Formats: sequence, structure tokens, C-alpha cells
Amino acid sequence: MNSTMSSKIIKIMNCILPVLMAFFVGGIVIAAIGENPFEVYWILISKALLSMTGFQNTLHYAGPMILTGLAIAITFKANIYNMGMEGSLLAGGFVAGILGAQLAGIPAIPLKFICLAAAAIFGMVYALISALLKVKFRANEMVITMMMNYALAKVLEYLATTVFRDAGNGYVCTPIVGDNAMFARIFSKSRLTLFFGIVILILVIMFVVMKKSRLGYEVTAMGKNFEFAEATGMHVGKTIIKIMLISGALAGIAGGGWMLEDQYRYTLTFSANPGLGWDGMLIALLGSHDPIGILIAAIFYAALKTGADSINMYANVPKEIISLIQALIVLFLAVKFIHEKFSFRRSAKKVKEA
Amino acid sequence: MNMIQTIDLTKRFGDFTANDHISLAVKEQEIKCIVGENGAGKSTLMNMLYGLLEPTEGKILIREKEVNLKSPTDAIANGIGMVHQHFMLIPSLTVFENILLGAEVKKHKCLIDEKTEIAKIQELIEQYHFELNPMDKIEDISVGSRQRVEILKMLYRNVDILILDEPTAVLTPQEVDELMVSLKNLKKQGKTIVVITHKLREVMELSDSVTVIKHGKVIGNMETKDTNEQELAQMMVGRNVILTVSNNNMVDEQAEIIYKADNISTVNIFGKKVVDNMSFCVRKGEILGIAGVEGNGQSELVKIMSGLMETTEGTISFHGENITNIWPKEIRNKGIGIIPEDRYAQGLCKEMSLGDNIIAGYHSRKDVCKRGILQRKAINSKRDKGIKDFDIRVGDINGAVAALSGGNAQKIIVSRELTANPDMLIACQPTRGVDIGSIEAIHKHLLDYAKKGNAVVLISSELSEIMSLSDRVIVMCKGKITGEIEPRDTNMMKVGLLMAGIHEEERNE
Amino acid sequence: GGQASNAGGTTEGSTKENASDAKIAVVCDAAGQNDNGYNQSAAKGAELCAEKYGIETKVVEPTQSIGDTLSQLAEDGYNLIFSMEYDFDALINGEAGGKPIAEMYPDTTFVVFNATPNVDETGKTIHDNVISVLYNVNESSYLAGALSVLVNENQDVLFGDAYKLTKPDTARGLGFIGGSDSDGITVFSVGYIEGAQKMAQELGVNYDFYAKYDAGFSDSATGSTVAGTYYDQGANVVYACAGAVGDGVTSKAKEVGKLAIQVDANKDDQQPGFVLTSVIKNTEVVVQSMTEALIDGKLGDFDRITTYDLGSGSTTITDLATISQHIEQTDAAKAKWQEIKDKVAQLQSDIADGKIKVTNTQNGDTFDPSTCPNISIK
Amino acid sequence: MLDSILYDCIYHSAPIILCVLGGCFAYKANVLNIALEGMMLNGAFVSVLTYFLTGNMLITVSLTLLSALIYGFVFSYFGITLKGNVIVIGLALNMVASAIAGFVLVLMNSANIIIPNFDLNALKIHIPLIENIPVIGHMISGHPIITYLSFAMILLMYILMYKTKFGVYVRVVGENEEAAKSIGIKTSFYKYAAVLIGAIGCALAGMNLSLERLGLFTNNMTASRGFIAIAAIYCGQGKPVQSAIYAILFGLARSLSVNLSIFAGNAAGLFDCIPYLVMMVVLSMASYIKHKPIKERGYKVNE
Ligand SMILES: Nc1ncnc2c1ncn2[C@@H]1O[C@H](COP(=O)(O)OP(=O)(O)OP(=O)(O)O)[C@@H](O)[C@H]1O
Ligand SMILES: Nc1ncnc2c1ncn2[C@@H]1O[C@H](COP(=O)(O)OP(=O)(O)OP(=O)(O)O)[C@@H](O)[C@H]1O
Ligand SMILES: [Mg+2]
Ligand SMILES: [Mg+2]
Repeated sequence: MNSTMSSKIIKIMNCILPVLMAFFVGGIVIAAIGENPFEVYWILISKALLSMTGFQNTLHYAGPMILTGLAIAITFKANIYNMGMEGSLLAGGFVAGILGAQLAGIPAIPLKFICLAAAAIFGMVYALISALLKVKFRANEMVITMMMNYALAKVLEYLATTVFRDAGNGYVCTPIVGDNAMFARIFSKSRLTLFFGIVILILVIMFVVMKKSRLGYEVTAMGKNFEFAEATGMHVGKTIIKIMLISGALAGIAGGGWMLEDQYRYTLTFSANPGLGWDGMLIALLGSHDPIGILIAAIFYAALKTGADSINMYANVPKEIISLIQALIVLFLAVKFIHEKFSFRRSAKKVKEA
Repeated sequence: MNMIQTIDLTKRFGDFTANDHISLAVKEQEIKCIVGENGAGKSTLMNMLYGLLEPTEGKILIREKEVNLKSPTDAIANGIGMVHQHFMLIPSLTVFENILLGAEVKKHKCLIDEKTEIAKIQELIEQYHFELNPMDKIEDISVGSRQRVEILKMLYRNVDILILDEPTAVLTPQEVDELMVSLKNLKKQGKTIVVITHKLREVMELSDSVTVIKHGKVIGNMETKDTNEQELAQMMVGRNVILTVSNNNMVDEQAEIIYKADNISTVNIFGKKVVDNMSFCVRKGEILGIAGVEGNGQSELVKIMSGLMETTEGTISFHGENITNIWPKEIRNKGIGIIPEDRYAQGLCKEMSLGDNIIAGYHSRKDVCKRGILQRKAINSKRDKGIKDFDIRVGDINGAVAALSGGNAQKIIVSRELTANPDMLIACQPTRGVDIGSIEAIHKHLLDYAKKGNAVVLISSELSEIMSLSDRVIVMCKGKITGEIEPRDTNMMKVGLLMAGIHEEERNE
Repeated sequence: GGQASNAGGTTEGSTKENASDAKIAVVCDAAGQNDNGYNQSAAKGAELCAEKYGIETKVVEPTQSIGDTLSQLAEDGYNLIFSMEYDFDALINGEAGGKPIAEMYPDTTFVVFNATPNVDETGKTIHDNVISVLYNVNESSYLAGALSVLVNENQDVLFGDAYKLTKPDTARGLGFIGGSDSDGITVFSVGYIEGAQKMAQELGVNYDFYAKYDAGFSDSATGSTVAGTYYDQGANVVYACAGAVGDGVTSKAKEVGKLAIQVDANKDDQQPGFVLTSVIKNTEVVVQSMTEALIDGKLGDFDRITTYDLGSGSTTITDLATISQHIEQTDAAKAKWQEIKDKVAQLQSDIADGKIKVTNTQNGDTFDPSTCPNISIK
Repeated sequence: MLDSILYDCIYHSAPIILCVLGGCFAYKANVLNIALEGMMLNGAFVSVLTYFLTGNMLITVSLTLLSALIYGFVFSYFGITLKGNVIVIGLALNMVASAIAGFVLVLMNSANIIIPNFDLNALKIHIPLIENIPVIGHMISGHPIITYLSFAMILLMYILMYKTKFGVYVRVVGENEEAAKSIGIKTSFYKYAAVLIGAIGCALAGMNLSLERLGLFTNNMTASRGFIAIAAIYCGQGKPVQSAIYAILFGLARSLSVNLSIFAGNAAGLFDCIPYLVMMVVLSMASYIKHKPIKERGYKVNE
């Protein structure tokens, strides 16, 4: 509405303000419990981003979130509210963990490939169920995927306590994957593994898919207008199945990778709380369903997570306060941050406001 | 007294000036028509008068007093009501609920008193001689009825200035006539009316005075009796316009039948047969018109033909091949182009770029998509060619379709469908809401296309359009074909009867 | 908010003569340091050590990787690290081709709980600087089981109007609610069953045993309704081993006037009178005694697998003080109650003497239900 | 057994119904409120904490509702006024609620807040006469007040949504915001109001779950009930009665799975899947039946 100059300023402020505000509010809370906020933030930034090891760890944690973020983005962008990535992730992680343990004798490279391929397939099969219910039965995908996630978690818990239980362990877990299945760490100190390379490769592929390919075009069109997409022959039903399969595969690989590079066995806290799938949703939304946006958002969010542990270790700030600050940052970011900056070719003129 | 007067009213959207120092006056109890090309700034002007947009500069005077309209509420308080180009109705609510929205009648302090409401609306409907059932849901009634609801909504609020933005674009000829009668009645009852329209016939018939707007400026202001259609058209478009193109090529009656529908039927959500056992065929090189009052199954028929709806019975064949219930993409691949009924719902995606829209439906073809990857360069050159060949006026060539005027947006679709060079074209309401310049262009394209030996199925609620373009017309009523006519030797009267479902034989009895 | 920050990290005591360069750390599991249970007890132990010896202590609640936390602490010079978490892979075997953390930091002693990951197939200790601490909670659960049966059989004498217990001639039942179906949980239930069997057999009665092993650790309402179902089926005592879910169980016990058993810390006054007893797993003492040994240079004296059994006092059932106040104040009741307590004490010493052997699933024993004919497991 | 299945069904349904009824309005106003979970947790937390500190029910209820309104306002301000992405805001508020509760528990150095000497039975309402009917009596009688309120609210919310100006406006705003604006409806106001109703519903749900039923609070005790509520709302397309029926269906399935798992032997671990599967199956069947006669191709958002 205003002139271009001031709208530019607004845009820039949009990027910086939310983070500053979140840090400010968080700072008040930290100061209220008698700690020095600057010191705490310095720990966060220096440990998670500025130290070599810390940054590598940040990348490590960003990896699966990038994948789940992409998994969400490709469906959300098409207006398909798929929340099944958490389930695909668990399914993929579980199967990778089982195969990694059972087939420990197979040489390293084929074994990893088998595990990740199986993870992708299981993720896809899982996603396919909800896709078919959506397409054949017209059931609301959001409800179906959410319900399936809860059900799957219970099924996996059952499997991990019965058929696939690691007998030697006092808690619920599957056997540890063999050395051959584990992704080796690149640097001795950090947790970063070659899996991150796979993640980046997939990110590049997804960049092409979402921005250059026919499928990406159809997804965008669906996201804008289902009716238009159907009328111009994009066969919405088929496309829904396609993107759900891609989404499932991505989340499955995320789970498989998380298993082989970090967890090594399935436990009830495999994907932690609230879960890498949910994190992916946050990241996809913060990154405006754009691959580059997702990359940045995932690294940013992973930094918050890595930083959280450092703060817990090096400052007298309980982990609940750190979660509070994380939540505030997310809250403030919801009000457009990465969105405007990285979103791709959005028509400048928005629908008129009366 | 001037009911409305604007003085140097200006509206800018960013760097773009949509209304440029507009000064005009509407006298008490007159019907004023405003005409102009698509995108000339008519709706913008009216939106300012209704408080939906705030003027950048200039003054608005109502009953010769300056007003500051911040919202529609202010406008209504000043006695101004507006019926928008795109209806502002709530489909899931009933007629009476929609009319009373914002002015509910209550009982027991908080509950809505439905009984009283219905009675009141019934009374209102009778007062203005409208044909409506207050209990019907908006989603179930015809477009014409919806329009009447919109008007009643304003009348109920006791406005004495009524603005109608392209009220006739979506109406059938009968409905247009009814509307004109209603408007003239309203005028008699003391209302002042402003009508935006692209149809010069209506201007001549309805209005007392006309204002022509071009590029956001007033370029003409006259009494209707002092002007004529041709002059208005010339002012608007800036050149001579042929107001009615006519089809004067002769189709060989023995020409090959390329498209054949056999006893097709389908049902709507309520299980009602809306397309009932229809059979027809289309020959090479002919334009087959399908006429009918809106809501008699044409939309569903087009949906079946374009793959958006399934049949319950019957077959469709094209070039002898069975294509019943195949999907839109396959239909296009077989060589049938589709200009859909609702341009912004099915034909175009407003938020996508021109390039993305110009390949829609053909985006899998080799020229723009290799191994699943879209070829940007090819798309852009296709877009540029389309813009050139079809004389499409765009501001930003990389911009979105939303920035185009209705006529130019429609030309994007026409260009897209014709460039693919199909054997047959399904053209549904190809000129709805489009200005006369663009209508002329689109009609020409259709005729040229048919002349090349291709077939066209033309579905339109604009009877004159059908009659002037078609070689053969079938008339529909209640999902059935009620007759087939040769437009060149049929009078409108007969068509009207067929549209009402009365067969010639019956009449003769 | 000083309290929280205090608990959150380093506590530096005033310098004392015997202060050494000992630095100890407690790494909590997911339940966190205010779990009213064994994390909290360990944190308390650390706090007491800080006061007593003026040493540097730290309590950490990691959210991401336990391995990183352990190595970071070792790197920072903590020489005695208590890990409350169940995940031992990084510490003992190393992750992803990396060296085991225990091997990388030989000067740091790591203490792990509830499992014996530090032995190879032959039973040999792998790392000398790792101590496994085990609690024979099976034994304390045994006492709880025996107590449950005794109390139930004598309910007429013991309890007044505040209770609405199912009469033994109607139905006899016991309930168990566990957070997950794992050895770490079944070790409690099996001990409990065996204890109940012992008394049921002696008294010649039969009990139904209802159990849910996957209640999770957070949904208290589910705990409450599951317990409600068991109570409805005729169980008068429900034993909860499921974190916050257990809180729902005790609440239900109070609501319906029946009994619950809690776990980890003494939670008898959570719902006074309706928590029969709690099976305690005390980590405070372990932290204190090991820290003391560290300062005295005597950590080597500890067995690499240190088991705290009933005799040690680190695991046991509570002294029943709270419930005692709710026993009817009649002479008959008092006498009966004393008799029951004596019986439990007798069992306790029998276990300590090795006269009674309780199955310990945590040590790899397997439980054979046919050894408990008087308890029918549903 | 049947007694406890039916009683538990109502037990489990009530909090979900409350969330659902509140959430329906936001759904109809076209605001996806994914923060139901956090708002419910907040209700559980504030109610138990306040009662623990004051022992006064009036203060407890007021403060709980007040805190709910604050959550509602924050959600609305960020989502409606500042036009932020409501899903992100919802997720963030869920995190905030859990973090605040967790932090206070840290301050209290406890894993839970248990109200001492709190008599749950005193809160139960025994309906004379009905109480004595065999099966029904045990099912219907003996619940705390908010549980009854939740069922009564189904009707109230139905009336509010369909029979009052407010309800009509909320639906209008959700269905066609432009149209609402064109007749001068203050759309933001109705969106705010819709979200706030949801917040109140969630607060009541939380209070029911924690204070009334257990007399205690433990963190994350809502255990995804808020998300189940969202699912029910979508299943019922935001219609209060239909959505509530789905909530009850879930409650029934939950109660069945808990009560029947006693007889399930080794498969007991799988019984917890039942409620989710039941929801999936019922929704799929309902959607299938609804869409089968439709000959038109294509999808709608949130179908
Ligand atoms: N909100 C807006 N932001 C930017 N430009 C706008 C906006 N609304 C309208 N315009 C531009 O203003 C010009 C005039 O639009 P307006 O809607 O008044 O045209 P119109 O005369 O009603 O056309 P039509 O006959 O197609 O309805 C158009 O070129 C359009 O692109
Ligand atoms: N926000 C906007 N930005 C840019 N152009 C706009 C905007 N809103 C409307 N327009 C343009 O203003 C012109 C008039 O728009 P309007 O909504 O009145 O109807 P229209 O597109 O002409 O439809 P119809 O075909 O029914 O006449 C069109 O060119 C439209 O594309
Ligand atoms: Mg217009
Ligand atoms: Mg127009």
C-alpha cells in the first residue's frame, strides 16, 4: 500500500524484529531467574554456530529435519495437510534399525543402501495408506495421518517389546545396528556423518523437483486452486498419491538416516519430543515450503536445539526456560520472517484488502 | 439534486493509477451507466463509493454533502448500496439469512427470530415482485436469483442509491430483461441507480445517461438519447468495432462427424438427473451452439465433455474412439481444446504467472517439458508468441494473471487452447464479462478456427452470441435436448420457447 | 527463582580443608531432575556433597545426545559422572566407529544404573572406569507384594469407613501398571507377583493379577482409569511403576477408597492413607558414598557391579509410617498391623539371608509363571 | 465391566468434547487452532496450581479462564491481527504452555502438583433417581460438574452457532470474509471471539482432566487429547453435534480398549491402537458414503 521504499524497510524489519523480540522477552525471563541473558545467548551462539564442532553438530541435527521439512513442504504446498511424516519417519527408522541389526554381516555400503532403501519404502507404504484413503475414500488426510501416527507408534512399541526386542536391555529398544550399518563420523569430535551429504543431495534434487519440474508445477497449481489443477488435467488424485509417496519416502529416509547416524536402535524416544516430524512441519512453514528456506530454517532450528544443551551445561538455566525461549522465537517468527525473503516468485500484488 | 458527485477522485495502487481525477455526477432518480474496457477502473471507482477502497485524492459528495466513507457501513448509512461484480453471498446460508446478514431480527435478546425474518423477507420479495423463496439456500439457486438476493440485500437496508457492477454478465437474456424491468421499477420508486456494464444494448435500453471511462479517466459523459452503440464502442475502444460478427461460412452437411455423444446422463449431488439422455454430434468445420437457460444442465454437460464429471450412462466418442469419462488431460491429448465456464476457477490460476498459465493443460507436452523438467525458455517464448498473436495486453510480462483484466485473461485461455491446434474446441461462455473490444477479437478467433475445418462446441448464455456464431444450435431444457435449429432461419421467439421446454409440436397441438 | 537456578547447575561451596579437585556430575534421564524420584534423589546427593566437601558439582538434563554430554563433561574435567540414562552404547561400545567414551577418558569414573552393560559375553568387565549400580528392586517389590496380600486378607480388621475395599470373598485381585514393557519394569512386577504368591500360598488363597505394561509415563488420566478398571475387577491394591501415570493411580485409589503402591521415592504422603507403601530406589546414598570414596581415593574399592539389595537400605519399601496413621485405632487392628509388619520384616531378613530368592529379570533371570500357582495372571 | 466401560467412555469423552466444541468456532471462522493441546494443558496447570495455592474454587475458575483468554488473545493477536501463520503459532503456543508448566514445576522442585486433602468425590454429582437405574445410572450419574457441562454444551454450542447472530457471523466470516466485510461485519472481532471460545473450552477441558478428575497436575498430562479434538473437529466439519459425536466415539473406543485389554493377553499392547483405528475407519466410511454419489471429479481443500 505504501511506497516501495517503506515496504522494503518493513520487509527488513520483518526479518530481524521477530528474533530480536524473542531474545528480548527470553532475556527478561533469564534475567528474572538471576542469570545474565547476554552470557546465555553468547553460549547459545558460540556453541551452536561459531565453534567448529558445535556447527557441525548443528548440521547433524538439521539433517533429518531438512528431510522432514521437505516431506511436509511438498504436500502442504499442494494444500494436502499431510501430518504423516512423523509416522513415516518412525516406520523408516524402525525398519532401518531392524535391518541394520539383522543384516550386520553385509558390507558397509550395500548395507546402508539397503537400510535406507527399506526405510524409504516403508515410509512410502505408510504414506500410501493415507493417500489411498484420501483419494479413494475422500477421507480428510489430516485426520487420517494424525490417527495413523498414534496407532503406528503403538504398533512399533509393541513390536519393540515383543518380536524385535533387544533382550539384553532393561528398557524398551531393538537391538543395536551393526557397525557396517552405522554412518561413520566425519570428524572425530562432532556427530556429523556422511548422511548429511545424502541430505544435501536430496535437497538439491527436491529443489529441482519443486522449482523446475512438472511435478513442482502441478504441486504449486494444486496449492493455489484444486479446481484449476483438475480442469487443466493435472489429475489431482494421482498427484496426491505421487506427492504423498515422495513425502513418505523423504520422511522414511529421514528416519532411516536418524537411525543409522545417531540413534542406532529404536527406542520409545526415537524421534524425541515433539518429534522430528513435527519439527519438520515447523521448519517447512518457517521456510515457506521453499527448499532454500527449509535449509536455513532447519539449520536455525537445529542451532537452537544444540545450543539448548550447551546452555543447560554451561549456564544455570533449566531446560524449561530454554524451551520457553525456543517457543517464543517460533511464535515471533510465525509473523513472517523467512517467508517474504525466500519465497519464490510470489505475485507482488496481494489480494486486495477491503 | 446530484445524489452522487465525485470531484477529482483519484486512486493509485502503488505506482499504478487506476482512477485518475474522475469527476462525475449522478442525478436523483436517474439510471446512470458506466462503460469502459476491462481494467478501465470502473469497479475501483465504485468500490470507493461503497467505502471498500479509500481514495488517494479527491472528494466524494453524497446529496451534495462531502462524505468520508471508511467502510461499507458508512456507505449504507449514507444510503448507498452496492451489488458486486462477484457476489458477496454466503452459499451455505439461506436467502433470508443472506439478505438479513448484519441486520438480524432477534428474540429473547440473543436468539435469531427466524419466523419473523422469513415473513419480513417474504413481504420484501412481494413488494419488489421478485421471484424468490426465502428458505432456499444460496448454493442451490440460480445465478439470476442470487443477483436478486444481492439487490434485495441492499433494498432491505433502505438505500436510495444502488450501484450494480456488471449485473448482467452472468444472467440469461430473460433474466436480463427481468432485471431491467426491476431496475426501471426501482427508479420509479425513487431510487438512483448506477450500473456498470459491457453490454451496450443494455446501456441504450436502460440508462438516462452514460459515462465512458478509459485508462482511469472520464472520456465521455452524455445523455443516452444523444448517443448510440457504435459511438460508445468507438469511444471505449478507440477504434471502430464490429459489434456483431456473423458466421457466413457454409458447412458441408455431409462432413465427417468427429464427436458424438450417445444418450449421456449424469446426476447431481442430490441424485437428480441434470443431464438426461442427451445425444448429439459435431461435424468437422461446424460451430455447434448449445443454448439454454442457465441451470438447465449446460454446466454439467460441459463438465462431462471436459472430463470434470462422470456420466451415469451413455458414451462419447471422438473420431470413432470411445472417450467416455476419460480425464481432462487425455481429452486434450486426443485433440479437444477446452475453454472452461469459470475462467478464474477452472481456466486460469490467478496467482500464477502468465507463462505458467499459458502451458496449463499442455504442460506435459514435449515442447515445454523434457524428462519431467519444465523448459523455462520454451515456455517464455510460447507466452510471448501467444501475447503477440492474440494481442493480449499485459503490464508485467513476468507478473501474475491476477493483474490482467477480464478480457485479457480470457484471451490467455483462448490463445492457450487454440495454439495447441486441437481438432475440436469446447468453448463455454467465452466472452462472459469481457469488454466489447475483446469480444470482437475472441469471436473472430473462433470463426477463423472453425473455418480451418475444425469443430467448435459453443455453450453460452448469451443467446445473440450463439445465434450469430453457430451453424447449428441445439436447445436444452431440464437436462434434455428440446430441439435443434438452424440459426439463420429461426426467430428468437422459437428459441425462447424451446429454452422454456416447449416443443414446436406441442405448441401446434 | 533462585531455587531453580541452584538446582540447574554448578554449586560452589565454601572452601574447606578437605576440598579436593574432585568434580562430580549427575546426568539426568528424560524425566529430569525434579522427578520426585531417582533423578531428584541423585541431584540431592550431589547437592549434599557440594555442601559437605565444597566440591564442584553439576546436574545436567540433556535433550539431545547422552554420549556428547558424557564426553563433554569428561572433557571439562569431571572425574565422577553419574549417568541416570539407560543409553549406554556411546559410553561402553562407542558410536559409529568412534572410541567408547569410557576408553577415551580413563581418568573419569562413570557410574551407570539399573543395568550391567559393562561386561562382555564371558562376564568380564570391559572398562575399569565404569561402575554399574544395581538395585534389587525385585526384592523390595517382593515385600510390597507380600504386604499387599496380607493387608487385603485382613482388611476387615485394619481399615475403617474411609475405605471401600472389595471383600476377599467377592474377589481377590492385584493390579500393576508399568510405563513400558521392559526388564526395567518387569523386575518390579515379577518381584511383586512372587511376594504375593508367597503370602497367598501361605494363606491358601488365589489372586487375579491385572497388569498393563505400556501405559507410558505421562498420561495420568489413563493411569487413573486403568486403575479404576482394576479396582472394579476386585483388585484392592494397584502397584504403579510409570512416572506421572502413577500419580493418576494414587489419585484414583483415594477416589474409590482403595490402595496404591508407588515407586522410586517415598511417595506415601502423596495421597496419605491410600498409598500403601512405596518401593524406594535411593540414589542419594550412592552419589554420596561414591563421591566420598572419590575424595578419599577409594573408588577402586567398589565392585564394578555394585548391587544394592534390601540389606543396604538403598532399596526397600517405606517404613509404613504414613499408612500406619490410617489403620484403625482399635487394639485388634494395631495387633494385626504389628503382626503384618513383623511378617514383612521377617521376609526382609529371609531375603537378606538368602533364604528366599527373588527372580531378578534385570539380571537376565526369566520369570516362570508356573512357580506362582496362586496368582493367575490375566 | 459394562459399567466401567460406559463410565470411562464419558470420562474420556468429556475433555475432548470441550476442546471440540470450542475448536469448532475457530474452525468455522477459518482459523486452524492447533494450539488446543497447549490451551488444555494450560487449563489443567493453572487450575491445579491456583487451587493448590489458594484452596478457593472461585479464584481457581476465574484465574483459569483468565489465563485461557490470555492464550486466546496471544493466538489471535499473532494469527489474526499480525496475520502470522496460525499453524506455527499453534505449535509455538503448545511449546509455551508445556515450558511454563515445566518451569513452575522446577521452581516447586516437584514432578507434579498434588492438591492435599482434595476430595474428588465431593465434586461428583449424583443424580437422584437416575442414579438407581441399573446400567444407565452408573454411566450417567457420579460425574463432576464440568463433565455434565461438556454434554450440555453440545446443545448450547449448537444453538450459539446456528441460532444466534454471533454464530451466523462466525460462519460467514469463515466462509466468505470479503462478503462479511462488505456488509460491515468486523471480521477480526469474530475471529478473535471464535478463538477465545476455543480457549475457554480448552481451559474447561484441562480443568476437568486435572482438577476435577485427579486433583493433580503432571506435565504433558493432556497426552495429545488436543490433537484428537482437532481430528474430531475435522471429522465433523466443525459442526458442534457431529464433531462431539466423533469425540464421544473416540472416548468410547478408548474406554473399550482400556477395559478390554485386560482380556487381551499378549496382544494387550496393541489394544491402544483401537481408538485411532476406529476414528480412521468411521471417518473413511462416512466420507466414502458421502462422496460416492458425487459424479463431479476433483477435491476441495479440507474436504
Ligand atoms: N487492489 C488493487 N491493486 C492493484 N491494482 C488494482 C487493484 N484493484 C484494481 N487494480 C487495477 O486497477 C485497474 C482498474 O481496475 P477495475 O477493477 O476498476 O477495472 P474495471 O474497469 O472494473 O474492469 P472490468 O471491466 O474488467 O471489471 C486494473 O488495471 C487493475 O489491474
Ligand atoms: N489485487 C489486484 N491486483 C491487480 N489487479 C487486480 C486486483 N484485483 C483486481 N484486479 C484486476 O482488476 C480488474 C477488474 O477486476 P474485477 O475483480 O473487477 O473483475 P474482472 O477480473 O474483470 O472479472 P470479470 O471477468 O468478471 O469482469 C481485473 O483486471 C483484475 O484482474
Ligand atoms: Mg470490474
Ligand atoms: Mg469484468
